Amino acid sequence: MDRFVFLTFDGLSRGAVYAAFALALVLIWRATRIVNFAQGAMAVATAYAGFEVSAATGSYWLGFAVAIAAGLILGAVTERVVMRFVDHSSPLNGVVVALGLVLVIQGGLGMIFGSEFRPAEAPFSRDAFTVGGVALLSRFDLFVFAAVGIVVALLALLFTRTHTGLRMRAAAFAPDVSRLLGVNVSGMLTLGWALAAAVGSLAGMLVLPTELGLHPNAMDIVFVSSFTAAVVGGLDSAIGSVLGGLIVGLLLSYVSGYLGATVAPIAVLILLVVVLLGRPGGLFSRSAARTV
Amino acid sequence: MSGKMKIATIVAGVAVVVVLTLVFPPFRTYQLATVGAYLCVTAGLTVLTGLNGQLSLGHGALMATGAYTLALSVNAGWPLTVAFAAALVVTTVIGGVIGLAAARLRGPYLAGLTLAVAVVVPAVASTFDGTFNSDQGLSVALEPPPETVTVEQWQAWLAWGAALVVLVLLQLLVGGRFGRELKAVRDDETAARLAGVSVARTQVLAFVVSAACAGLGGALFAVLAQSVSPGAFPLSLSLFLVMAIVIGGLGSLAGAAWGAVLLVALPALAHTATEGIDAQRLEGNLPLALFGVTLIVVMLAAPGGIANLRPFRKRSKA
Amino acid sequence: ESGGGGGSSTPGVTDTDILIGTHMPLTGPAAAGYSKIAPASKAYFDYVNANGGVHGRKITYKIMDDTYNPATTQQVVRELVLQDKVFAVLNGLGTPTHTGVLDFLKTNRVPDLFVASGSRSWNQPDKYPGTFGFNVDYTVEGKILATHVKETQAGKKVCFLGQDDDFGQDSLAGIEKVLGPVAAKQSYVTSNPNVGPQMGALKQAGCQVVMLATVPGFTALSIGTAAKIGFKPQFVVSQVGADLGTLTKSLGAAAPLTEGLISANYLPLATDTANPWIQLFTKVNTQYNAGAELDNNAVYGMSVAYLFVQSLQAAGKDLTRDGLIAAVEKGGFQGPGLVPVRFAKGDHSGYAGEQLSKVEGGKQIYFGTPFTTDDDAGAVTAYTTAPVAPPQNGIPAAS
Amino acid sequence: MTALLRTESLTAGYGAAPVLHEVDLDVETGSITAVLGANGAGKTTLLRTLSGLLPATHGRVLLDGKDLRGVRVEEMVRRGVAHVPEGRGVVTELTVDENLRLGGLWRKDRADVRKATAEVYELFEPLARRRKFPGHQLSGGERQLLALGRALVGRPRLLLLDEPSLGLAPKITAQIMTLLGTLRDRSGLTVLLVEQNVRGALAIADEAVVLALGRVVTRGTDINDEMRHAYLGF
Amino acid sequence: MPHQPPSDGLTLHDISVRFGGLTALDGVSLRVPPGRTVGVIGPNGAGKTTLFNVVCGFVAPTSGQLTLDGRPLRPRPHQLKKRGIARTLQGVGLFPSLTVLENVLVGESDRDRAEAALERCGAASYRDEKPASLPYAIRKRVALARALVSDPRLLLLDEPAGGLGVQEIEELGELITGLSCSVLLVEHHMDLVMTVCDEILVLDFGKPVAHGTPEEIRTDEAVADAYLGAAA
Ligand SMILES: Nc1ncnc2c1ncn2[C@@H]1O[C@H](COP(=O)(O)OP(=O)(O)OP(=O)(O)O)[C@@H](O)[C@H]1O
Ligand SMILES: Nc1ncnc2c1ncn2[C@@H]1O[C@H](COP(=O)(O)OP(=O)(O)OP(=O)(O)O)[C@@H](O)[C@H]1O
Ligand SMILES: [Mg+2]
Ligand SMILES: [Mg+2]
Repeated sequence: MDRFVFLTFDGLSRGAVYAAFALALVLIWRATRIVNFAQGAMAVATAYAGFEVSAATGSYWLGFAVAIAAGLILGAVTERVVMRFVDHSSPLNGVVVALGLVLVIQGGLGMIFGSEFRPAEAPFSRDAFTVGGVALLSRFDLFVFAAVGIVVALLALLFTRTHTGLRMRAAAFAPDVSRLLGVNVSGMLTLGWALAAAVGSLAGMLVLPTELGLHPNAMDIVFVSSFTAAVVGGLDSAIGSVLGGLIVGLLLSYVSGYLGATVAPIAVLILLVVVLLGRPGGLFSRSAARTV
Repeated sequence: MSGKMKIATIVAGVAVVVVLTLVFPPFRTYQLATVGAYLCVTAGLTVLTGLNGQLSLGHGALMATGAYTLALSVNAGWPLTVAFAAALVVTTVIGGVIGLAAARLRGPYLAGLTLAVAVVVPAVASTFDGTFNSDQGLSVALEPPPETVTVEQWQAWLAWGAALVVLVLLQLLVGGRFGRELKAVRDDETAARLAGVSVARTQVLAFVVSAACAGLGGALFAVLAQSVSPGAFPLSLSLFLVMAIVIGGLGSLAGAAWGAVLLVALPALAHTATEGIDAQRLEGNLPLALFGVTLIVVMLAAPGGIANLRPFRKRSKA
Repeated sequence: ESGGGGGSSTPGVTDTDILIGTHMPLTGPAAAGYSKIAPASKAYFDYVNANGGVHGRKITYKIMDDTYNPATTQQVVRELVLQDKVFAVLNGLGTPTHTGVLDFLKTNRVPDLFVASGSRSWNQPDKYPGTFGFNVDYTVEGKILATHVKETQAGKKVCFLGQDDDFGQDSLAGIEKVLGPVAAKQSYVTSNPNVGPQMGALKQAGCQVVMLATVPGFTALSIGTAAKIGFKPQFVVSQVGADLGTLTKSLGAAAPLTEGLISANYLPLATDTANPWIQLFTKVNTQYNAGAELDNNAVYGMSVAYLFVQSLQAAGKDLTRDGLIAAVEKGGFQGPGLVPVRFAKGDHSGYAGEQLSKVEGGKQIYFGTPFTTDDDAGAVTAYTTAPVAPPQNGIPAAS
Repeated sequence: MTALLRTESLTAGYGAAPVLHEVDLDVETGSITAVLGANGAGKTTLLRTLSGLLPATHGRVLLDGKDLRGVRVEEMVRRGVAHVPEGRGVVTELTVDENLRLGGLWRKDRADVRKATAEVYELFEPLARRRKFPGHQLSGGERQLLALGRALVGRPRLLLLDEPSLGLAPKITAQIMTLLGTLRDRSGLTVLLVEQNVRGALAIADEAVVLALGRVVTRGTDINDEMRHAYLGF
Repeated sequence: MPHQPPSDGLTLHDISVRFGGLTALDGVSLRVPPGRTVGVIGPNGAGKTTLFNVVCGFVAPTSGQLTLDGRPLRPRPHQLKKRGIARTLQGVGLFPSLTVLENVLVGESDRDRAEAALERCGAASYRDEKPASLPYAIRKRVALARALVSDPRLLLLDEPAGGLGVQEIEELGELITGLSCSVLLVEHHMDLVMTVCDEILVLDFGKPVAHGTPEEIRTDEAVADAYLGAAA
C-alpha cells in the first residue's frame, strides 16, 4: 500500500511536468493547427538563456522571467522568419521545417554551450514531504501543479472568453474567411507561436530540474512523453492535456515500479492504442465532425 | 509519362546504379547500397504518407522489425532468401496490426500513435532480451559473397535488386486503380466511400504495403551492417524518413528516390563542408546545424520537394 | 600488406604520416562527457607531432560523430576504413556501437585498439585478433567495489541499481560473485529519466548500501531522487558514472549530496594536481586543446593517446598493422594507469583493476591500494607496485 | 448619388492568364447591383478581387474614391465592406454563436453588435435553434444563413454577396431578397449581388452587370431578351 | 442494360434520426419504386440530407427500417455502389488531386465506361483537367458522371442544381428525365423538382408534412407556408 501511494505521488509529480509541456503543444495546435516538433528544442534554448541569467545574477526568478520572455521572442521570431514562409498546402512541410529547426537549435546550443549537462536548479526544495515514511510531494511539485493550473485556467479564459482567443482559433481554422472578417491572421499566428513558445519555456523551466540537467537534447524524451500525453487527452483540450500528462506520468511510475523500467514505453504504447481506439480524438475530443 | 515509360525509367536507373558499383571505390559503393536500402523504405512511405495521407513517424520501428527478423532467421541457419521472406512476412503482419489501428486515426493522433511505436523498439529489445539481446543487439552471421565481387558490390546489388522489385511493384500498384483509391481517400473520405472505396481497407492496405517495404529495407540494413541493435533505429531515423520523402517530393517515387539519396548524402556533405574547421564544440554540432539549415532552406525554396522542381518536373511530366 | 621495408603498402601510413580514426558521440544525448575524449586524445597527438612525431611520422586523428547510433557507426567506420584508409581505429566508443563494426574491422584487418567501453567482448583474441580493450571491465570493477563493501559495510543490506544492458548486467555479475545475491535490484533505461519508482523500491527494501552501475546523468538523478524521498544510503558507484566534476554540474546546488560517495578508477584524477601525469596532461591540454577544461574525460583521452603512442613506438620504424598488433600483444606498457594494462597473446582486455576513491570535502580522492582481479572466480588482490612517472619530455620513448 | 465603389480596367486571375479583363464598374451608394453571367464567367473572381483576396494584376479599385491598392484584406471590413464568399464561409469548428461573434469583433460599438446579433437570430430562426452547435453540424442551407448573418452583424456599407441563395429554400431566398431591399432603403446599404437566380436578383436590383468570359458585356437596369439569350440562357 | 431481378425499389419504414436532443428525422416513410423519380423538399435543416445519409449508411437511424427490393438494407457507404445505389453530395465533393477522368475512375477500372459517363454529362472535354480550375457547373457535371458511371439502379441527387444557371438546369432536367433508374432528388429549385418528379415528399422539422404529385404539392397550403413562402 505504501508502495502504491509512493508511486502515485511520484507519478503525479512526473505527470505534472508532462502536462506543462503538453499544454504548450495544445496551445500551438489550437492557434496554428501545427504540432510544433521544435517546441522541445525551443524550450531548451530559452532555458539555457534563463539559467545563464540566473547564474550570472544569482536570482532564479530573474532567469525564470528571462526564459519566458525569450520564449515569447523566439516563438514570434520563428513564426515571422521561418514558419510564415512555409507552404502549408501540405501539412508535412511545417513538420519538416520544425524538425530542421530542431537540428539547427540543437547544433547551435552544442556549439555555444557544449554537450555537457549543466545544472538546472529548482526554485523550491525538491525534498518531498513524507507522511508515515512515505514520500509524497515536494514544494517544487506543488509549484509545478500551481503553475500548470494557472496556465490551464489562463488558456481556457483566453480561448473561450476573449476576443483574441476567438480570433486565434478562427485564424487557425479558416484564414481566408477570418481575414474577410477583419482578423489580423498573420498577427494571430505570430501571437500563437509566441504564446506557445512562452508556455513551452515555462514548461521547460519546470521540467528541466527534474531531468538529467540542461543539455541540447534535454527535452527530446519529454517531448515524446508530452506529445503522447497531449494526444491521450485530445489536442484541442487544455484540460485534456493536463489529464493526459497525469495519466502518462502515473502509468510510467506504476509500470516502472511494478513491472520494471524497460516495460514502460510498451505500456505507453498500449495506453495510446486503448485510448485512441476508443476515442480516436483523445479523451476530451468532441464528437466527430459531420462530414456529409 | 505512361506507366510503361515509368517502369522503363526505373529499370534504366537501377541499371545505371549497378554499373556505378563496378567503377566506384568501395565506400561509395557501400553508400550506394545504403541508398538502395533506404529507397525501399522511402518508396513505401511515400505511398502511405504521400499518396494516402497517413503520417507515420514509426517506420523506423518497422525497419527494426525487418532487421531483427532477418537477423534471427539468418542466425537460425536459414538461407538468406528465406530470411528475407520471413522479414517481409513478419513486417507485413505487424504493419497490418498497426494499420488497423491507424485506419481509425487522423492527423496528429496517428502521428502520436506511430511515434509511440517508434520509441518502443529499445523497450521491446530489452524486455525480451533473451531473443533480442537488449541494447547490444544481434550480429548477423552472413556467408561471405563469392570471391569475384567485393562485399560492398554484393551488398549494393542486393539492395538495388530489392529496390528494383519494390519500385516496379509499387509503380504497378499505384499507377492503376489502387493508386487512384489511395489519393481519393486522402482527398475526401466521404466521396471515396460513395465511389465504392472502402476507406479503412485502403488505409490498412497502404500501411501493409509500406510496412512490407520498410521491413525489406530494414532487412537490407541488417545485411549491410551485419548487425542489428535498437540504437540503429532511433526515433530520429523515423523522423528523417519523413523528412526525406517530403524534401524529395511527396507522393512520387522519384521523390522517394531523391529522399533516399539525401538521407545518405546530406549528412555526409554537411560533415565534409565543415571538415576543415576543428574547434571542439563545433565538431559534430556545426554539421548538425548545417544539415538543419539545409532542410529548412530546401523546404522554403522548393515546397513541392526536389522531384517537383522545374528542371526535374519537366522530365517526369513529359 | 605484410609490410615491406618502407611500410608504403600499409594503409594510412607514409614515411611522414599516420592516419587513424575513431567514432564517438559528439552530438546527441549520449555526447555528454564523451565528446571531450577524442579532442583530448587529439591534443596529445598534436603535442607528440610538435615534438617530432613517432619515428618521424605525424599522427592525424580523424574523429567521426556517430551520435551513439550503431547504424551511423557502420557508416563512419566504413568511411574511415574504405575511403580514408586509416591505419587503425582507436578508442571507438560504446558497446552497442562498436560491437557492430567488429566483424568489418576484422575482415579488413584493421587494428581496433583500445575500445572505449568496459564490455568483455573486446577480449576475444581468437575471434577478433585485432581488437583490444582499454577500460577495466565491468565485472572486474564490480568485484573490486563489492569486496570493499564486504569489508567495510559488513552486515548491511546491499542493493543494486543498474542500466538495463551489458553494463548493468556485467557489473551485477561481478558484485554477486563477491557478495552473493543482493537484497534488491532495480534497473533503468536511459529513455526514461525518472528513477523515482526504483529508488522508492530500494528505500522500502531497507537498503543501506546502494551500488550503482549508472551513467553520470543517472548517478546524479539517483542520488538526487533518493535525497528527495529522504533515502540516504551509502552509494557505491561504477567509475563510468562517478566523475565528480560531471556529477557536481548535474546536481548543481545539490552537489553536497555526493559527499561520501565511493567509487574506483584506474587513471589519475584530474583534480589531483600533484600527480605528475596530471601535470603533463594539463600542460598538453593548455597548449593543444583549445582552452577546454582538463577533466577526467580529457585525462582518459590523453591516456588512450599515450598508450597508442607507446604501441607505435613499440611497433618500430617499419610500421605495419600486424606489427602494431604484435607490439600491443607483447604488452608491458607502463603509463598513467594505477594498475597495468593486461595485454598479452591470449588477453586483449584493458586495465587489470582499480583503486577505490571517496568523495571527501567536495573532492574525489583515492584511498588504499589499487586492486586487481579477473572477471571470473579469481581473488581480488592488492597491487602494490608504485606508479611510474611520465618521461621527461612527456612522450614515451621508443622501446 | 455618388459611386461608393468603382473599378477601373480591373484585371485579375489565378495564373498567367487573367480571368477578369479590364472591368469597369460604378456602384452607387444605396443601390443593389446584380452581377450576372454564366458559370465560369468570372463573377466570383470579381468579388474576390474587390475584397482584396485576390490581387489585381492591372487596374484599380476605388472605395469612396480612395484607391484600395495596398489595403489589406482584414482592413476592408473596417471600411464597411463585407464579403460573403462563395460556398461555405463558415468556420465549421466554431459554434454558431462564435461565428456570429466573429462578424462583430472588429466593431467598437458593443451594444450595437449585441443588437445586430439579436436581429440576425430573429431573422434567421434556424440559427437561433442552433446557437451552441458547431458549424460542421449545420445543414448546407443553415451554413449559408450563418455566413450571411455574420456579415450583417458587422453592419456593412457594402455587401459583396456570392450566390447567397445557393442551397436556400425558396421562402428564405425570398425573405433575404426582401431584406436586402429593406436595408438598402432604410440604411442605404449597397449590395453587389452575384446570383444564378437571375429572376430573383433582377427583381430587387437597381442595376445589373453581365459578365461573359471575364468582360462586362452589358449593363443597365433592364436586360433585354437578346442579352438574356446570349449570356444568361433563358 | 443488365438483367434486373424483380424488385420493388427502396423503401423507408418509419425512419427517425436524433442527434442528441435534436430530431432530424421523425417517422419518415417513403417508397421509391423502380424507374420513378421522387423529390424530397423542405426548409433548410428539415432533414433532407440526413434522409440521404440514412439511406447511404452515414447515419444510423434511431428507429425504423430500410429495405431494398424487399430485403432489409443495412447500408455501408462503400458497398452501396455494389448494390446499385449512387449518390452525389450537396457540395461538389470531387477529389482535388485527381483529374476529371481519374475522379470518375475511382473505384472503377473500366476507362470506356468512365469516358462514356463523362460524355453523357457533357464533361468529356475536361477529362485531363484538375477540378480546382473548372467552373462550378462543370464540376457538378463531373460529380454527376461519377455517380452515373456505375450504372446505378437508384440515384440519390442532393441539390444537383445548386449554383447552376438557368440553361444548365434545363439540361440537367432533361438528363434526369432520360435516366432509366429510380431517382431520389433533393432540390430547392422548384422548376426542376416540378418538372422531373413523379411524386414529392415534403419534410419540415424532420416530419413528413405532405406527399403527392407535383400538382398536389404546388397547391398544398402547408407546403406554401413552410417552404415556398410568397415565392410560390
Ligand atoms: N483557383 C483557381 N485556379 C485557377 N483557375 C480558376 C480558379 N478559380 C476559378 N478559376 C477559373 O476562373 C474562371 C472564372 O471563375 P469564377 O469562379 O470567377 O466564375 P464564376 O462566374 O463565379 O462562376 P460560377 O457561377 O461557377 O461560380 C473559370 O474559368 C475558372 O475555371
Ligand atoms: N451529424 C449531425 N450532428 C448534429 N446535427 C446534425 C447532424 N447532421 C444533421 N444535423 C442537423 O439535422 C438537421 C437536418 O440537417 P440536414 O442536413 O438533413 O438538413 P437539410 O434538410 O439537408 O437542409 P439543407 O436544405 O439546408 O441542406 C439540421 O438542423 C442539422 O443541424
Ligand atoms: Mg462563382
Ligand atoms: Mg442538405
